[in-house]
Amino acid sequence: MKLALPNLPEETRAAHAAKGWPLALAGSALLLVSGLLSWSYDPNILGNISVAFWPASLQLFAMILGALGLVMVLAHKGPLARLGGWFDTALGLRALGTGSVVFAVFAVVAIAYEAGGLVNVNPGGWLALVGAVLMTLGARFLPQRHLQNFAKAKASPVVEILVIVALMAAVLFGAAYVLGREDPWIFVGFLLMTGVLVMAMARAGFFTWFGHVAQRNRKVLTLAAFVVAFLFPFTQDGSDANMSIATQVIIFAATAIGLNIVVGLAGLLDLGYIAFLGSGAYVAAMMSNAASATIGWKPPFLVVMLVGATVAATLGLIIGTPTLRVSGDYLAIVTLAFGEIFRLSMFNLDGNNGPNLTNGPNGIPGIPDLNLFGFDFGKPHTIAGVELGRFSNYYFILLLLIGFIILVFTRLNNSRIGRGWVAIREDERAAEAMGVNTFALKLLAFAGGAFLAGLAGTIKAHQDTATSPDQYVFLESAFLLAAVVLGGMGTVAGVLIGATILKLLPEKLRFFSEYRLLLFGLLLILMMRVRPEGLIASKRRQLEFHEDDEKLAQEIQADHLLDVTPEAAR
Amino acid sequence: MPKRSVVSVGATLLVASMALSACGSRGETGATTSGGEGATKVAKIGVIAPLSGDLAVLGLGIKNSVDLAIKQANESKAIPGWTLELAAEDDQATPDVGKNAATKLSGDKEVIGVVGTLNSSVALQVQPVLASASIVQVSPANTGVSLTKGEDAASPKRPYATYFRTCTNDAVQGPFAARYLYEAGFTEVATVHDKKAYGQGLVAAFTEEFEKLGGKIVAAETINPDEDKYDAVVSAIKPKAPKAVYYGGEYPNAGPLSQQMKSQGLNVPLMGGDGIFDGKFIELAGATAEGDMSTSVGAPTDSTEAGKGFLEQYTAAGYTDPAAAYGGYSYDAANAIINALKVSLKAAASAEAARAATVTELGKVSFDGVTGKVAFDEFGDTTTKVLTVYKVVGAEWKAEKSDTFE
Amino acid sequence: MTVIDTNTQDRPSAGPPGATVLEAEKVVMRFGGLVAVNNVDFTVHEGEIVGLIGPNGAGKTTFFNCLTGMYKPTSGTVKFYGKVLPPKPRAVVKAGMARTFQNIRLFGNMTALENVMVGRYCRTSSGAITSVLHGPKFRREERESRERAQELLDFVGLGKSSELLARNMPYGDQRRLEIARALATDPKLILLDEPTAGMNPLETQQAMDLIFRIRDQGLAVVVIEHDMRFIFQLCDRVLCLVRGEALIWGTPGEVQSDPRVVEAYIGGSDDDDEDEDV
Amino acid sequence: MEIFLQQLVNGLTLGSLYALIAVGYTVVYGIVQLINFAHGEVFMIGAFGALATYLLLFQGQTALWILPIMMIGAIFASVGTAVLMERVAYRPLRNAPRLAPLITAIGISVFLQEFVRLFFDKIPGTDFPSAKAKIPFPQIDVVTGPAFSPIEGVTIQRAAVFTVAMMLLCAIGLWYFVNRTKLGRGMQAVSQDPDTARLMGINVDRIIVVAFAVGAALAAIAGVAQGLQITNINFKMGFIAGLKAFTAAVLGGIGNIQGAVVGGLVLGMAEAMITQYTGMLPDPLGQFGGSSWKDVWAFALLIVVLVFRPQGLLGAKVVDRA
Repeated sequence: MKLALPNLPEETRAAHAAKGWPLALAGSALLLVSGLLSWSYDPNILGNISVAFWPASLQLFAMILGALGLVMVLAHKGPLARLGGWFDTALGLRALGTGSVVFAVFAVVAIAYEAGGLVNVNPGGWLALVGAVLMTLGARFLPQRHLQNFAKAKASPVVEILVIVALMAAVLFGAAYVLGREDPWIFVGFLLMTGVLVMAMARAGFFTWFGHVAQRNRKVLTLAAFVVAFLFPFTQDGSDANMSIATQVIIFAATAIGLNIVVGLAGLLDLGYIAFLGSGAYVAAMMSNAASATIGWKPPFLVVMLVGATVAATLGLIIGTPTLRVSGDYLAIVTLAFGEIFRLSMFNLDGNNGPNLTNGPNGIPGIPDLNLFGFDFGKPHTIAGVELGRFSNYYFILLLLIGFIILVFTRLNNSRIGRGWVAIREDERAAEAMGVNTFALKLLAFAGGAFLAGLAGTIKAHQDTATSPDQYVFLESAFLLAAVVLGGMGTVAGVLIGATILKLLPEKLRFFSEYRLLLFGLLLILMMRVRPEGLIASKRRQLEFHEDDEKLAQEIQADHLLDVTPEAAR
Repeated sequence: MPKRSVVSVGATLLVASMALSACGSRGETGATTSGGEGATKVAKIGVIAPLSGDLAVLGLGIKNSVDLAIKQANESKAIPGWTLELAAEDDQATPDVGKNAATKLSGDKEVIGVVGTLNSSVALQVQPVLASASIVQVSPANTGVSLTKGEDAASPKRPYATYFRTCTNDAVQGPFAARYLYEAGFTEVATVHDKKAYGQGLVAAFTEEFEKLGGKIVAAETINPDEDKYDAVVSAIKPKAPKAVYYGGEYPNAGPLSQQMKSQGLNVPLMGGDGIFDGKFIELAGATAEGDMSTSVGAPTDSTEAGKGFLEQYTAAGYTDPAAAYGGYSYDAANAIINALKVSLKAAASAEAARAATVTELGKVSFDGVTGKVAFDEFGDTTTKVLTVYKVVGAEWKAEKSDTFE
Repeated sequence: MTVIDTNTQDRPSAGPPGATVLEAEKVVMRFGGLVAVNNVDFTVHEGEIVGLIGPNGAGKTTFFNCLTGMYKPTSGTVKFYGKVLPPKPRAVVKAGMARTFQNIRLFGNMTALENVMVGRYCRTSSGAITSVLHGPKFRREERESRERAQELLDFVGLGKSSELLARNMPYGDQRRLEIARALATDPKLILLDEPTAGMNPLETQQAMDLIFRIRDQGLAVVVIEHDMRFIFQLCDRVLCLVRGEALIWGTPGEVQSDPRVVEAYIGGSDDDDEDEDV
Repeated sequence: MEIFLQQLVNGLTLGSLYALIAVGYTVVYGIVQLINFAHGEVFMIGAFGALATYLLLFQGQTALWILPIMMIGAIFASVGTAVLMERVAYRPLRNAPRLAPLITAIGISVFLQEFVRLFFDKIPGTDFPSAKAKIPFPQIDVVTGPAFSPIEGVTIQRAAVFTVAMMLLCAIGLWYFVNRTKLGRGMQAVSQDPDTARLMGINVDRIIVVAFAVGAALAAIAGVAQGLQITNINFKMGFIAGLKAFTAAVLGGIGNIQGAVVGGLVLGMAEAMITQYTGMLPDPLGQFGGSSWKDVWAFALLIVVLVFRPQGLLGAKVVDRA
């Protein structure tokens, strides 16, 4: 994860320490100012970056980077020094500087590519590059700080809540902004900027502090996150295109969290998990009012949801029974085989081979929209002057669903059942010797995960308006597993991020859709090599994947210590 | 890690841009006209087709043909006061992706009609999205019967009033093949299909007509399209000694099936629908494909004057990809929409406002297109039912017989 | 290890032996042709500390596993309070028999407190639904588990390490944590497999005190140990196993003075370490 | 009776193919306890390697002598891929938790499929067809061509004879390699006890590479056989074939080379017979038979074996894969 530049030797740094601060200041200022200048002659590219004093897209991003740089420089020494006592501004600035150089180079390339040659880059663009380079240089000369323990940093609760709200607002605004970008260059540019910002703030220690804040204000954070998610459709200006993607992301994420119970908590690998989503969807389809629905019974949707989830959970129990005798790789293969059996059965149960339940490869099309308590999900509704289309309607119900699933996940995780799962994952025989009912717990993990996926499936069927066997192939299970692994096993936030990356990027970056799977395969291989615990790993998992990493163990221990005195820790 | 890769990608791009800059020149703009003619309003015709992946050849042919029709309409100022634009979306031949594409198009207030899709399965998901926005959809290639007649074959009911198609459907193609085979003396036939809507529907229609004529279906088998080996099916059919095999499905399976039939000693011709009418079929079936047959909708595009004229214009317009199997139908589909727009846009304030009127007008369209007469019946199906039988002769498809069905 | 001249007088005295807790009769355990445990009788009474000694490879741990349901004996019976328990570790724990392991088997990536709370698993019963709903039963059980676990950590002297990850704890603490985890199952009998292995004399002394304190809570204790001095100071009665057979079964004094014990130890000391933990 | 004989022939052919691929799973598993999920893709790349060799050197020719050269090309491609994946992806993970190599294997599998799909026609200096659709496999005199019929009602494809013959040849070769060569004995030693083997001066890393290479070579031959038999190849052909071959390896007892061969033949035979005879059962049971359900039955068999007899028919090196 570290940027590749080597650190300067201490002597060199000490010799030039005085130059560091002004250099970094100048760099940040230049970066900030560059956004106000014209970056290109061509008004038609990248959202018009040709006009001075009217920053757009990439210019705006550069200014944001510059602004953060300025704050960090001033916090290092200057009016914001009180802040600098807590955060490692030197490390942060180094990351920010290097990231900004990457960003500026990217911007220059983007302009050259779009407008046809480097000659089309105006001074503003070059200035940004110069500023970024200066900032990097300056930051390299800055001495590192001795930091205070964040555990003791008690800002006033109001400030803490304000920070949470600000961060959430930034997330909402950022999401709305980036989803509105059609131009892939701007899209990638924004992601790049976000990445640099996050990296710089992480290196400065902001997120460590924020972690403590989040711990103290968990309820506020959860509430804020849901409010942001709830407000999201209102930022879409009546357009349903992004909402369609958003609903898919949520369904995917909800299923992945269910899988996370099985894989992340209980440590059982399931390669056929998509079958549970599929069984929920098929049950809903078969009991819907679609013309080719195969079951005559048409109960209200809430009953259908329960039936679908129960069917999925039953399948989960069946798939779980071999865990009595097999585990590890063999279990993975058993689940894979179950997944294939599910798909082939859906494929075959069409009246030609076996009873007609699923309509075979054609699936069940024309599933009507949901209608709950008189609320028609197919029709647009206008709320607070904003028209919310069909997918927004589904978005809200899915939001409720994923909220429920997250609740189930976290509460189970923090109960005797969750502890039992982790114990099984750690040492199954010891867990059993301590009186943990390992088999029942493993079954519960499978059935519980399947139940949640089944719930998601019933809604998915209506949202998709059709189900067919080719939606539930092995690759989808692999994608789910990848979301869990990529984001971080055993954590909710990680899975949400993993799911978003895996579903959103291919949609937005259509130009690489051809290479989507290739990159996916590569990503899996590289992740396992470089960061097997995922982007946001639960600390526990991180340890498992780095058995020998003593330093990390110490860090985590320190985190756990909090208020424990050194004597007790020995 | 992501960062490092960005660095390396960035470096590569930098080098590439240096190379570009050598031939780049200041002020060279990649964008098209913005403003300019001033007073005209814009209406967009969308395309949803596979522009990447296995079926991209067919999809690009559709897109280019629609583009050609739009360009010609703009040149001749077919709709005074309006400029037409193309909005093409890739569906990757996948229902989910197609649905997203449709959602995107229906969110664009300037889109008034869509040509597409290629696959019936994608159409099933695209139909409801476009219908809810009253955007007219004309498919040049869907042959699934249920798209226009609903799921229940006994009492046909049109599911979406916004959906039309310029090609005939399987309910016509199957019986057409049945008559041809029966008349050619193949009175005992085995059927095989891939269980998909297209193949199953085709075989069902074929079987009904064939038995009505007095022919005998000696075996009815299915295959799994994901599989490559059909020895189980061939072993099952062979003892029944059919005189021909009728296959419902597409060429990726039909080619190997034909080859494996013959290498296992079942030396009878294989016949299929337009799904196997492709050069790739002959390539896959190998030397033993000689004598295999297929039906396809319409007369061969290069067999009529109008069709030849279209192909000439297409080539002249400089498209690098061929018009492919559905070019003519796509061109006609686009022109059908344009004809409807001539009326519906006349007094309209915006494209969005004219959407509903366009649906009504499209139902009334009638003109001579490059594939024959273009007009729609009460279900949105084309009224023209010309079909052609092709046969593999000398490793090429040769038109055998063109006829109007009923 | 061969020095067996231990003073056995100043150990805190146990009360009069109570009811029979565990009774093993003619236990035989065969693995294929190998007879690991042969015809061993064994009893433990309430409030008693019983030692199990023997040279390496004598079958001590195998016998242990027979008692705790890890293995099903080939023949013979094991009765716990007069009842034969099903050979399932879980049922054995539930009945009130808990154990530790020769090679520490903690849940390394859980905190000390969580480790002990896992021990409470079999004494709590909130299901998935109660857990999700945070029903009153769940909250009560969770609170009680937490309190009990903290109490046990205090009891074994780890009260201040409750938030440490088990894998990061010093070796001696891990041993004590394992004992706390076993105690969390509310056992009537606790079986300790080499609780002082690898400990320095001070830690060994602390472990002994801990075992006495456990006994004083009214539990019966069975200890496997190599350290003779430790065993003879600690135990009320001692069973010496050699090659799977009971060599002698009596008070520390009797065992200590038996010449065969010394001989067995000298003769068997070059065997490989027994590594058949579970 | 003819039907039975015909299915026997079909089953034997199918089984030989499975056996050839299954050896790759079993050899690698026997030595590093790794389920090389991407082995199916090695098989697929073998077929493409043979095709590429043909297209580069012999386009349009059909003489029999071309076949051995195609096979060398196939082996070259497969072994190269397998050794590369071991070196780049698996070796760094040798001491990682078990989840890591398994996920890596899925990644490799997807990557290789896509790599072939996207880039087969873009290899510089060649004029290969796009691999996005099925590609016809070259037809070679003698081994392809009209089937013959020794008994009335039973036809045997020439390519089927080739497949079975290659399987027998490979089985004998493999037996000789494992039991009579130094490398082979080294492999046996490592699979018994890697640590001791290392102490005895055996280069364990090298042995592991050899295991991957041997498995890949056999998979390559299977790839050629498959191409000749069904006359076309595609980038997806490795997934199901790999899964079936894995089933075969487990069926025979994973880690056991004879087991892989026996397991392959048993599975092939079972599939052919299930296809034929379950379809003949009276309704409603008969509905669940025939070729549509044969994969379901094969996977069900896999589960049953894994659950009730994880050591397989002939017994595996590791009995309890806990």
